[in-house]
Order: sequence, then structure tokens, then C-alpha cells
Amino acid sequence: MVGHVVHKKLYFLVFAGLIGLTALTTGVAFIDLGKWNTLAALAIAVCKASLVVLFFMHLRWSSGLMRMVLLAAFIWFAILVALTLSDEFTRQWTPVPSNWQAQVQQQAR
Amino acid sequence: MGGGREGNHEMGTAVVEPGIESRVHYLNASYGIKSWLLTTDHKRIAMLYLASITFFFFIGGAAAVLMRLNLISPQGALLEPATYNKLFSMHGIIMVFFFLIPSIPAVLGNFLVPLMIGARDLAFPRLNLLSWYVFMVGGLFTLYAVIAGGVDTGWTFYTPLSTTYANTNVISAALGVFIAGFSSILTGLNFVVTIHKMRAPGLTWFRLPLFLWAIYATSIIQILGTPVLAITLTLVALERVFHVGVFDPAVGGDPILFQHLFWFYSHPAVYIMILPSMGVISELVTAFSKKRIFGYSFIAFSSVAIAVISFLVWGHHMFVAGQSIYAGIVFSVLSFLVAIPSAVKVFNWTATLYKGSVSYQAPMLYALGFIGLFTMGGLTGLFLATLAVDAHVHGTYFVVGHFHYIMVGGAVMGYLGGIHYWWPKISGRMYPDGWARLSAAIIFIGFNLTFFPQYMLGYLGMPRRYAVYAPEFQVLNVMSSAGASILGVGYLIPLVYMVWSMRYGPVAGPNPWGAKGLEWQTPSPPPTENFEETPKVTEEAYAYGTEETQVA
Amino acid sequence: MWQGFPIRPDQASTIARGVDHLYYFLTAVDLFFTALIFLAIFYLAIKYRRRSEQIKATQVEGSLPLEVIWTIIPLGICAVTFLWGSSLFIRNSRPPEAATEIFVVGKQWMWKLQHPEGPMEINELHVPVRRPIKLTMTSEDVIHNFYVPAFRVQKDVVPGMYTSIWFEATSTGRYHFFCNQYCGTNHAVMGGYVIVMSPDDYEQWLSGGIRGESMVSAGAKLYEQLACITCHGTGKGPPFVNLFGSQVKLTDGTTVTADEAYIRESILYPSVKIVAGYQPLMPTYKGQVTEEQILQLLAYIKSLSSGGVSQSSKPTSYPPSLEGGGQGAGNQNAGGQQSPANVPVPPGP
Amino acid sequence: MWVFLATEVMFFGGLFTAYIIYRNFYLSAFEAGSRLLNVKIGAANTAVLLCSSLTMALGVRAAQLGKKKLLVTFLVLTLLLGLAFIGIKLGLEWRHDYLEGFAPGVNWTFHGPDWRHLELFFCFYFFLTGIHALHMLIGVGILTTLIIMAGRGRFSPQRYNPVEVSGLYWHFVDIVWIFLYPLLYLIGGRY
Repeated sequence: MVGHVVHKKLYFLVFAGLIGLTALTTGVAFIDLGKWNTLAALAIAVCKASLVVLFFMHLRWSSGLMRMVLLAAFIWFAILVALTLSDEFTRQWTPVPSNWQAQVQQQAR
Repeated sequence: MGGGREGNHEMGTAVVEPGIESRVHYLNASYGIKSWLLTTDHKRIAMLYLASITFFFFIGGAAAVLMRLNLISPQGALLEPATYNKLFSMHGIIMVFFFLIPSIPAVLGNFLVPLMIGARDLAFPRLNLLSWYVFMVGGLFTLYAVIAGGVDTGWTFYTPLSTTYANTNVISAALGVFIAGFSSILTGLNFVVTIHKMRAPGLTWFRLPLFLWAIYATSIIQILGTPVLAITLTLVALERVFHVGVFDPAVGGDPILFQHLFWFYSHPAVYIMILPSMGVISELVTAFSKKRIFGYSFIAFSSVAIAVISFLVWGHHMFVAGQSIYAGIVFSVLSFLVAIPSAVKVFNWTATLYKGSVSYQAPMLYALGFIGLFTMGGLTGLFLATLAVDAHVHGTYFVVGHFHYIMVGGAVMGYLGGIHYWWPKISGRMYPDGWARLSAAIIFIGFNLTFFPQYMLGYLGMPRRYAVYAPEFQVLNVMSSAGASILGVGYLIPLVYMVWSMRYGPVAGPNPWGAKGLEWQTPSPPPTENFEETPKVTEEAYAYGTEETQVA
Repeated sequence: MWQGFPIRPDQASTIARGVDHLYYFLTAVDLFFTALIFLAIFYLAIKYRRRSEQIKATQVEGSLPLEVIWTIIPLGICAVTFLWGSSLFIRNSRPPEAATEIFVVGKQWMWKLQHPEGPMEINELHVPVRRPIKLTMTSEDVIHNFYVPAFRVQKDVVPGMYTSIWFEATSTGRYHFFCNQYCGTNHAVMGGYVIVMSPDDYEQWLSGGIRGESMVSAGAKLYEQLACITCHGTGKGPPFVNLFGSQVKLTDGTTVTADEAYIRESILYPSVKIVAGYQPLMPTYKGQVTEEQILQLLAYIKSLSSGGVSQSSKPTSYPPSLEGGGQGAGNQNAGGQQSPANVPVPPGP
Repeated sequence: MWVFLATEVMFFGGLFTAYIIYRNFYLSAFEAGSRLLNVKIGAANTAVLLCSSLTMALGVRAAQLGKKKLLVTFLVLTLLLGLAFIGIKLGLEWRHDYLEGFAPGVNWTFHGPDWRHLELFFCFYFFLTGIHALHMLIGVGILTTLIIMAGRGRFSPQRYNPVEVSGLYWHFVDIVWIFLYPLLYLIGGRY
């Protein structure tokens, strides 16, 4: 039943990393990077989350099944976001066939 | 078809066994209300579910009967429009969330998953009991909403009607669905863990009965889809309470976003209903053909494929909802994809009959009925996935016909077939096969009479959810109502003879159908611990070719 | 055919025939496969019925070629149907540029339809035959849906945004239209008739009865009344001439197309998108203008663009010379066209 | 438990999707809203929560090694840090926002430019942090149970599954916050 026992030092190292990244993300927010601000904030958040998942939650030492479950969850989340956005961001976009005027006139006849 | 072929009863072959009453099994292990309400035995919990969903089924059914009666006359034969709206909302909410979604997973799944894998119980027996209580609490909230005056938003809770304009009990109904959703999540979780961890030695993934593949796929949908519905309904409730608008266009919200989030769950939910039913049919077709299933791995993988693809198609509910044309095209092509694994299944079932030794007891009739109705329902789905045609039939009775063919013709036929097939295992007794065949035939005929006219009504342009309608639609509506009365009778008959058989039916014996599968190797009804010793599996699923040594 | 027992609604628009053809194709596919499955089941079920307990089934595991075949064939049919359906849909969704624009506002539980020439109708729509009509629709409360079965068109009518459908009627007559998105208590009676008339009859209908004010002039009047003119006519705010359909540069560096949605948003939520070079001075008009008034303003702004999207909107001089001397837009409803046909009007709001 | 966490991912996933969409619709209002939040408190709370995650991880380690006293200590520490987080969140931030009139539907007094969309931002702010806080409360309940069980010596290196599973839950709630913090507090830019 005893899983992988992680050395104390590693935990503290990870913790230091997390605090460091928090400081970093807060700091970055005070610099104007234009579009990159959002991206940087999210990238740092992903790094932090990965640290927690891999070390605190022992995913690094877990079976493939656990990884699959986690992967599935994120794929599903991606599906939800991607397909919803595929609508929300293309409401204004309507494809125009190149010869549509001719077609319409043909139909009208 | 085979409704008239009498005299082929397997019951006669039931092996003489010490009477059921003299042996200790899960039904008579202990008595009293408390022993039922506090049980952690998966079989007893399955019975609790059976009783509760039967109750909900007849409530939902009563609403349907009233609606069909009302639609005999274009002016509305007996109800006010407001009442009618509440009825169809209640019918939808109860049938979808409190009958169809828990039907096969919670009743047959609960009963069979441990039996089929040779386990003593589910992975988390107490969690299982908790799911039932959660389910009942959800049910009570919904019933409260109904009794306190009803809900009139439809089961879809579209905003801003549900958030701002409806002044009925939206919150308690939404809360009821929300709570029942958690029951669904917990059940799914329990099944996934059980199937992963507790299979008997030798029972590899590709020896699993196809029913379990279907249940597994269903559980995935429940786990990953239901929370989105939960959060969406929470937002609706919060919006009503605090009058803030996440979906309210008056403050810049987007009502179509609600539809996205809602259908992200509610389309896959259709597969929560139909996938287990497909699993049941796979069991029935093999058992009554005495033959291995045709294309085992194709059926197994098509279940998983359906579960995955089902999450990619929700936008086809919104082709004319103001969704962008671009998104419409994407969702259309994805929707066609889901037709393929379904078609593969139908072909494989049909091919299973080939060179079989086919007998026609009631469960098989239900199964064949399922295949027929599901084919018709599935194929009409193509119309709805086709953008140009959907732009005409969307939101009409065509849609109503389509999803009833899938959810009633498909899911309920499968459910009844499964109940008939495993009833001897559940109760230890046989029901009268003649009556059962009769009711299968009545349901098949009544069903087609009820819902086929609705396809035609739909193409003629009759919108759904209409309490009154234009006179040109009357003929078909009357036909549909007439069919519904036949269908209603068809559903009542099994209730009567099933209850009768619990006391007076002939003793069934452990394996009345001569079927394969671990569940048939233990006595009927099974003892509380299911198996005296953990069975070892040495053969493939549905090994009908081998000598039938295990049959008692 | 099938007079007493129709299988399809009237084909009364240019779109209808194409949709029906696709529908027949699908029905044929449907019937073929249903028949195939039913016959196969009957045949196999009878041929291989259990004659005695002794005869054992022959075990057949499956067949890869068969599986491939019955995967590929449905896939092919689906691909064909998808391509056919989508191309038809795209064509049917794209209104011709010459279409006459009629504005539709849905509310619980009635339809208000406003012609560009002025007449406003309730639950009834008169249109000339063989002229493309574009409906620009929005809702005052919940989601509705405008559905004309005989034309094979429908679209949800969503509060807070504009959706549109178009059709060109091919034969005169009265055709039902319905609300096809459940919208509350009286959903079932929220409908009416589209009355397709010959061009002559239509002209006569237009000139007869109480003629309301045209959309453009009503909009022009609002433009003064709401004091839009004090900024947008003086250069404090961006001018409207040739605005519609143009690309607008915003303060945050992005550009947007000035379409209906943009203009609507700018009236209701002016601070969301600020045009480059201007101050965010404009107050919100939310709650001060009705959906119909926004549509009138929109018609007016459109009329100022040289492209003249709406056929009937004549380019007006700027600032506009006002026609007529009505008392204002609030009277639009009262001046609505009385409908000649005898259709029961559902209970009011 | 991982399977349950997948459910949770989708639960928050729905909210995040809605948030992303509106943020893109009403960018400026959401950025303005973000600037109205107190980044110092947000950062401090992040640190508190990360600390609690550390103590939780150490607690699981103690359970693995069968050190009962250490386990109880770490669990209590985690509990206290969790309570601190909730306290800061509800007592300081929410109260502050409420008094300032930034509570949609309850006390909304701000009527500057584009306030409707700003209100939408605060809706999401309250929903997201509220549901997160609710998860924290559930976590606090679980921790309390664990502490009692640990005190009675229910865990051993052979049987510490409840501790590990609760740990997973706690870390998950932490991860949600790791995303909430930049999305709500930082994304508007502070320059």
C-alpha cells in the first residue's frame, strides 16, 4: 500500500518554485507586454499547476491509468472550449460563394 | 413477428431445485424497511432504483397521456395552454432525468455489473447507497416543483425564459436536476472503478460482456458531461435569485452560450440513455441465437467511439439558433460521424442471427423490436444532421418523433428487454411468456402508431410544444393519440404480470435461458455475497460453441 | 397530389424545392436501409429459428471485410449528404443583395413586422411574389423563432442580437408562419400568415390603408429627437455618412465592420468600442429606445451609406431633410397598418 | 479519486468557458474590473494556499511513514491555512467589494462607463471565487474528519488511503486557485 515516499527536500524545492512563480506572474502583470500579458500569466499558471500535479499529487509516480484520466479531463475541457468558441467567434463570418449573385439570379428565374 | 409462436417455453426446462424460499438469498436475507433503506447490497439498491424509476415513469407517462388527449382537437381538448406547458416540461424533466438516465445504468447496471465481473459488490457500496438517496432528494425537489405549481420552461430551461420571464418553480426543478446529476456522477464513478479494479481472475477486457463495455462508455459520459450541466443550472438558479445576468442579453450576456453549455451535456445524455440499451441488446441477441456475437471488438469499440464522438456534436441542436454558419458546418460533419458506429452495431446484431439457433421468448422480441425502431430513429437522425433539411424540420414534430424513436423505441425497449431477460435472475421466478410476448407486440405496434405520424407532422411544419395547433394538422395528431393509448396499455401489462410473477411465477432456476456469462452461474436470486467462491474465467465472452457444461 | 393527406407543405419559395429534393433523397436512403434491416431480420429469424434443442448454432466470429464494407458505405452516404446539405444551407442562408429588408420584432406573444415603406403589421406579413425579402429579426424578451414551413425557412429570434432569414415567394397565397422556439404560456398561438401577393396587388395594398411613416424618416426623426445630431452632426462624434458597412478603427487599434450588431451595440453600450480619434462621451441609450426604434435608427444610418444596402432606402442629403411632420417615433405602433385579412389577433402582451 | 477530479475539472470547465467568452466579448470592461481587485490580497492568498498544499503533501508523507504526531500536526496546519484563506477571502475581499458596491444583484452602486459589463465581470468573480470557497469549505470538513481519525490512530503505512485521497482533493482546489488568480486579478494588467 505504501506508495512512493518523496524526500522532504523535494517538496520544499517545489514549494519554493511555486512561490517564485507566483511572484513572477504578479510581477509580469505590472509590465506592459500587450497581448503577451495574458499568455504569460496563463503559461505560468500551467507551470504551477503541473508542479502541483506532478509532485504534490504524485502523478510522476502514478500509473498510466491516472494519467489517462487526467488527460481525458483536459481533452474534454478543450473540446468544450474549442467548439463553443468556434461558434462564438465566427458569428459575423458568413461564407460568400464567389458567384453567388449569378446563382441567386438563376434561382429567381 | 414471432408473437404467435407459442409452446416454446424454456421454463419447462428449469431445473428442479430446492424451493426459493428454503435458501438464503439477497431478497430474504433480512426483512423490514430498515434492511432495505440501509442496505449496501448492490442488488437491493438496484431494486430501490427499480421501484423509484417505475414510479417516475408512470408519472411522466400520465403527463404524456394528458398531452396526447389534449392534442386530439386543434383547439386543445381539455387543457389550458399554461397547464399544457407545465405538463410537457414535467414530462421531459421526469422522463429524461428521473427515468431514462437512471433506467438501465442504475437498475440493471447496479444489479449486473458485480455479477457479470464475478465480484461481491461494487467498489464503493456505501457510495452506491448514497447515490440512491441523492437521486431521491433530487426527485423530491422536482416533485415539489410539480406539486407547488409546476414549471413551464420545458426540460431545456432555455434562457432568458427560465432566468427572467418564467414565474414558475424553476429554481426547485433546476435544483432537483442538479442533485440528481450528482447521483448520476457517483454511479458512473462507481462503475468505472469497479470495472477497472474488481474483475474476476481471467476476465480480461476483451472477455467482458458487451453490456459492460456499454456501461463503461456510459459512465465516461456521466462523469465528464454531467458537471457541465450542474454548473450551468447553478448559474441559471443564481441568476434567478440575484437577478444578475450571465445569460441575460439585457446586460450583455449571451443566451446562446447557455444553449452551448446545456447541450454539451444534454446531447451526450442521449447516449447515456441509448448506450446501455445497446449493451442489453448485444446480450439478448447472442443469448437467444445461442451464438457468439458477430464482430465483438467492433461492437465494443463502437460503444467507446459513440461516447467520445457524442461530445463533439452538440451544436446540431442549434443550427438555426443564431449559431454561426461556420460552426453549423463543423457540427454537421461531426454529427454524421456518430452515425457510423451506430450503423456498425445494427449490422453486427443482424449478422449475429446468421446461422444461429434463434428462439423467440419475450426478451428476444423486445430486442428485435429495438433493432427495428432504433434503425428508424437513427436514420431520421441523418435528416436532422443535414443542415438544409434541419433548417426546415428543426423544432418541429419531426424532432419529437426522432428522439422518441431513439429514447422510447430504443432505450425503453432495451430496458424492458433487459428487465425481462434478467427478471428470473432478479426475482428467481418466471413471468408468463405469452403475456410478455403480447405486450412486446402491443408496444411495438402502439409505438409506431404514436410516433410515425409525428415524422409526417414535422415535415408538414407543425412546431413542437404547441398546446393548440392549426386545423390542417388534426388527422395525424388524432392518429398519434390513438397510438398512444395502445402504447399506454402495452406498458401497463408488464407491470401487472411482473408483480404477479414475484409471488406466483414458476421457479426459474439459475439459468433458464441457457445463457453464458458469470451472472448465470450463481443461483437465482443470487445470495447476498453473489458467488460462493470467486469464479475464474477461462473462456471468451459468449462461448456458445463450447459444451454447455455450466448450465445447471 | 395527396390532396387530403399531404406529405409536405406547399412549395412556395425558391428554397423549398431544393430542400424537398434533399428530403426525398434522405427518405429514400432511409427506406432502403430500414427495409434492408427488416428483411434481413425476418429472413434470418425465420431461416435460423430454433427447430429443436439438439441443433446447435454454427459459431461465426465475425468478418473483417464485412465490417469494413458496412463502415465505408454509411460513411460515403453521410459524406454525400453532408456536402449536399451544407452547400444548400450556405446558399439558402445568404440573402441576395437586392433583397427588400423587413424588420421583425418578436415579443411575448406577438410578432411586429415593419416594412421599410412604413406600414407596420402585427402577426401578418404582406409580401410581393417573386421578390427576395430579407427579414432582420430581434426579440424584446425571450428567444422566439420565425418559421414559415411553406418557405422551408426558420431562424431563432434572439434578444440582444440580430438574426436574419430571406426568402423569395414563388406563388401567391396565404402561408402559415409560427413561433418555433418555446417562449412561454401562449407560445402556441404566436403565429400568423404570410400573404404573398402579385406585385400589383402589393402596390395597391401598400398605398391603401393608413400609411405609416417610412423607417428611414422615422429614424431620421429619432436622430434629432434623441439629440444624436448634437454630436454626430457636429464632429464631436463620428459622422454617419457612409458608415454602414465600412471598417471602423477603434482606440484599441483593432478594426470592426460597422454592421447591424456593431451599431446596435454602440447605441446601447457606447463605451465598449470607442472609435479612434473620439472621446468616450456618449451616454448609453439602453432603456431609452425600444427595439423598433433601434431598427429605425439603423435603417436611417444605412440609408446614409452610398452602397444603399436596403433597396428602398434612398440616399438622403446630410443632414437629412425630414419628410412629413409626425409626432415622433412613439406613434409608430399606433399608426400600424390595419390588416385586411381576418386573422384573430392573439391576446396582447 | 482521479476520476472524481475529472468531474471537477469539467465542473469548473463550464464556468471557465463562459468566462473566456465574455472576457473576449467585453475585454475592456473585464480588464477594468480586474484592476479593481486588490492584487496584494490575491497574491497573499495564493501564497497561503500554496503553503497549505505543502503542509498537506508533507502530511501525506507523514502518513506514509506512519508518523502519527507529525501527520496530525501537518493536517492541523493545513486546516488553519485553509481557514485563513477563507477568512481573507470572505472577511476582507468580499466584504470590501460588497461595501464598495461591487456586489451584483445585492449591492451594486457603481454606474461608471460600461458598468453593465463590469457587473458581468463581478458576477464571474463572485461565482468563481464563491464556488472555489465552497470547495475549500468542503475541504475543511474533510480535514477535520481526517484529524479526528488520525488522532484515534486510524492510519498506518498500510492504510492511509483516505489521507492521500483527501490530499489529492486539496491540491486540486489549490490548482483551481492557481488559475483563478491570474485570470481574475492579473489579466487586466497592472501597469
